[in-house]
Amino acid sequence: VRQTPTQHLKNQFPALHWEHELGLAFTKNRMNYTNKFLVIPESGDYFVYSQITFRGTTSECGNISPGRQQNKPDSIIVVITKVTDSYPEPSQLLTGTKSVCEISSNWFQPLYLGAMFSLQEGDKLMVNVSDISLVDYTKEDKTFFGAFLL
Amino acid sequence: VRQTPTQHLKNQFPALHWEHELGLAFTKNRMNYTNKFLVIPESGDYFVYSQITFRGTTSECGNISPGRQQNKPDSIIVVITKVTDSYPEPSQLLTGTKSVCEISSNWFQPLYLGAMFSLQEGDKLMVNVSDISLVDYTKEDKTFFGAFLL
Amino acid sequence: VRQTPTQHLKNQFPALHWEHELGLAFTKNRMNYTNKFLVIPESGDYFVYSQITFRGTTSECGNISPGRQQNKPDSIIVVITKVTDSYPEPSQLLTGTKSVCEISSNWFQPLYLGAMFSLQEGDKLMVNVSDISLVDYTKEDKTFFGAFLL
Amino acid sequence: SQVLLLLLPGVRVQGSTPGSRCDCTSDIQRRYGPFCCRGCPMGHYLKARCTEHCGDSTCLPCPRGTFLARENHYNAHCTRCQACDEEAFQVALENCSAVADTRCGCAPGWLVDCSVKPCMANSPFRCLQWLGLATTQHPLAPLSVFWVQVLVAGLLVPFLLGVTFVYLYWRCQSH
Repeated sequence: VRQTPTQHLKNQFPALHWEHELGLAFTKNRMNYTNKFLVIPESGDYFVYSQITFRGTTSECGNISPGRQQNKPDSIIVVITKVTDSYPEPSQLLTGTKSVCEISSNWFQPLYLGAMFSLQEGDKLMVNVSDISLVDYTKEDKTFFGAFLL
Repeated sequence: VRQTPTQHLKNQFPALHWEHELGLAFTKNRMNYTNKFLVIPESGDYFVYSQITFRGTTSECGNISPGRQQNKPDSIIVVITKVTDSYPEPSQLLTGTKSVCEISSNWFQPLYLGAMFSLQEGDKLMVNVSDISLVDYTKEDKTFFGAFLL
Repeated sequence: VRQTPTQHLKNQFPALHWEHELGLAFTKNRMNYTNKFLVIPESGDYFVYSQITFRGTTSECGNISPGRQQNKPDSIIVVITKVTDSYPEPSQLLTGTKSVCEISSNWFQPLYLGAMFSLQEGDKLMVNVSDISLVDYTKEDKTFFGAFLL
Repeated sequence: SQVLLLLLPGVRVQGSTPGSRCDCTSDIQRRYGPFCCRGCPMGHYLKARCTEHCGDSTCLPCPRGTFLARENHYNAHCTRCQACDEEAFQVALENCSAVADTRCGCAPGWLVDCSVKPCMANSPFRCLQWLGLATTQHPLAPLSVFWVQVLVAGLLVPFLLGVTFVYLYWRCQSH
């Protein structure tokens, strides 16, 4: 997963780049990956899934000093988004959102998403995250994205 | 997802109502939704999944005062339950259970479940949660429930 | 799930034993379970998934005393590992890893994993966890492991 | 001709109430295809449906480690027994049988400590050992242990101070 934040779509989190050929990654049966998008080769019902492992150092919220006020938490968000020719705006298919207020010196946690959708040929799927710098992209078994025709 | 708690089954958490036609929601191939239940149209192996996003304000457990005793956490629980004609009691197929002891002013987090089951025609599936008031039902991409024949 | 830790593979977490016949557990279509491994009966694309519910009493990291330093968190890790005849070392297919620094007297939480892989006949899948004593094995709907051919 | 009636293990000949009608509408029987079948007893699972009208289904005992607690059912598999959480020092107060799940609890002299608040029917729990003083009396809830400590400190410290002053005063007088 190589991240190059591109904020081209309206009020959108940055999208992730994905490795689609090396290691465990593969595309087959005309499923195509191009420039952060999985491109749906034929209309049908697909199971779409992704896991993003986030990691960070402690947040201000987790700073426990005597007489402290309760802080607002940080958050980690992953969204699987569909872009389609039939409509000018992307639509959010799946969202994982979690508050983060850790008292430890550092933290790490995954968010997993998966569900079935009716998709059209040419629809494009991407994964957006609230903060790319928090994504653990070091290993392919921790952070992944996929879809298959049912 | 519109929630109307109904506690009719023995020592059971309240079941959720679901939207099954609008937006991303759909039923097809004779899969039927009625009164909180997905009804299995034909016997076979199904992949059943659900995500519930919970959210709440801080809990007593997260209240950190000097010399405090360690508190017991609250908890969030989601259960996918099967009701069948062949047996008079529902059975729990999948359970996601997490302790909650947040020090921040508010918190939110998802619980995801998914697995394959052999189901019979007429079996009914529902989703129960420990506390409906904690369920974030505001957006369909955060809280969802589905099943498909393999 | 009956756990007997065996650390025979290089720098590997202990593998879990699974019940594969009783209750909700089953194997069919020549999918075989033997000695902690699901054995792939025919080459193809499989959806592999697992949930492990972890639980523990509070950790040193969650011990909040005035003027405390920020502690390093504990962690819970689940790995779905593939062992294949074609290569002498196991490969990690999916990893769920989360830091744990709870201030409550005890904690419990699930880690869920699921994705599609191209597997060969005879490949073997197992589930490894960072600490078997933290696994909640008491109920089959909380901790489970499965795979099916697409 | 001879009829050999073998009582096969698992095939229980169920006595039916004399004169009971077999119309497939009561809870006792269920229509399966052309026939009306009687359900399985507790502790058994449905192996095969009946092959004659108003006949008995073939029911086999639940395998060890599983159970079914209800009568007259048509379930094809038994429910797995839960295991008690040994890491939480739970013990099986009642082992699983073919007709009832394991009942987990705490051994005599151990205290059930619910792991969550609010505590619900099947909330996780741990077993805590009653310590020393509390063994025979009502277990001291964590909060009252705190107040006992305050009480002891509040009485003992002034008493010791008093003794010290008296001693010092007496020493001074005697010189």
